[in-house]
Amino acid sequence: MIRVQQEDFDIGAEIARLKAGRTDIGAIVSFTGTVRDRGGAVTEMTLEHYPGMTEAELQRIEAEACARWPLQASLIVHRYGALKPGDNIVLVVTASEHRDAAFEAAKFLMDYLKTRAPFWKRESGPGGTRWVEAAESDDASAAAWKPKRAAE
Amino acid sequence: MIRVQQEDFDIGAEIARLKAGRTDIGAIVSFTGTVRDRGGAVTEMTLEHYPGMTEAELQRIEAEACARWPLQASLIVHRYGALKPGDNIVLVVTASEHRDAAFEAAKFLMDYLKTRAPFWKRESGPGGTRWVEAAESDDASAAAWKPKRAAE
Amino acid sequence: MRLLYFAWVKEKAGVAAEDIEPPENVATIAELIVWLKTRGPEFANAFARSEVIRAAIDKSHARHDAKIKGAREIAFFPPVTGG
Amino acid sequence: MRLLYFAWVKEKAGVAAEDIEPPENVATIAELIVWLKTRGPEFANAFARSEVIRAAIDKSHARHDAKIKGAREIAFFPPVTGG
Repeated sequence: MIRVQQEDFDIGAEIARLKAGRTDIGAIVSFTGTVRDRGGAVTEMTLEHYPGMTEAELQRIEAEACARWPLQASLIVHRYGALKPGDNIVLVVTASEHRDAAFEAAKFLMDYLKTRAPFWKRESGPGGTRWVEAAESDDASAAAWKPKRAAE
Repeated sequence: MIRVQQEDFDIGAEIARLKAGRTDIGAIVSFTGTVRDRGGAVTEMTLEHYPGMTEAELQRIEAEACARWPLQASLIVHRYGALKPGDNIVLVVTASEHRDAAFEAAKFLMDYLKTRAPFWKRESGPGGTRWVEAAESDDASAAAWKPKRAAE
Repeated sequence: MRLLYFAWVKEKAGVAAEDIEPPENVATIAELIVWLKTRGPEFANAFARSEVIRAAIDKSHARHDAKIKGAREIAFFPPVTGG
Repeated sequence: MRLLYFAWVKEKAGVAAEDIEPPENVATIAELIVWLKTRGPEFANAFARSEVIRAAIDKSHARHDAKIKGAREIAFFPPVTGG
């Protein structure tokens, strides 16, 4: 399941909902991305996105993870709008019988989301306002999954 | 921080406590291990442990993770006693500025915990009661981290 | 054909969305960018480093050599930075 | 010297904890296991597959060739299965 929303999410409630009444799950991994103030350099972060494409892209990324790993449940929640340091940005949850699938799928979802989901961060602070630049390391992380995909 | 306890834990509350008031954290990974019923084969699981050594070993494992990755916070909670399918067994949480460190440290903590923390699972079901056998894959997962350790 | 602009591409171009009809000989995303740059200094500036501009056709990522024929919505934006 | 047994080692040996004084010539975990097996059929059974038995000296994992001199507490147990 995927959700794009302005409001905050409750990690515990999301995980609880995902495993409610289930006795077949053995491993649940969650990733939460939060706004860093970088030692005071950031006082506000605004997330712009491309409504419609964002949802479509997150669904494609989730479907790709489900095709690669035996997931029993998965969730992506991504916020947009104005955020403060410490605020939640993104939540990814994966559930599987075994921990390796849950860990790998969660990392994959984040790596792909970072390079494919149409979000753009703008940071404000004492030094002014700037658009965050994409990290080359994110491209490398996403590309590292490619060989597996081709091998399938 | 490590805790060994009979009672359940609240994943959301644990993560919230760990990041309370902090604006330097960028990534939080949690792993939750839960009791699987394996299609009805398991109706109860009892976790025995070695009081004293369990706490010491979990602290050693956590210290090792903190020495390997730049973690801003970490938590291991492990339950013992009688559990039912669907119940939580273990919680690992790692926080770092960047996601790779948080993901890797969480996986490391689980891999090491699985092969070093003195817990033993006994499963009961329609087929009787048996001690769970250690998985060779767990030894392999833990051993896979060794080269890094030696290189340091 | 609807064009959308996001993040600093939008800020530099000074427009978020518009309906346009490019000339017949504009067949790909790359050619569309070349044509857009002729529309004024804001567009020339927004697309100056065209190699870093990402595009989507009908809400799917598209390469610069992708054909635009039949596209209803084309979006231009910087490399994404979510997550 | 206090000995502790856990999981199926405890069940087979029929004892959870005991204080013992092994002979002087018992210097390592491996030698302690050999000596324990002579103490009766329950111990012979519990330590039959001695290669799978894990040990800890004073709450730290110890190999079978570890010296036991000075140890206050030695524990025997199957490979761990927590997590």
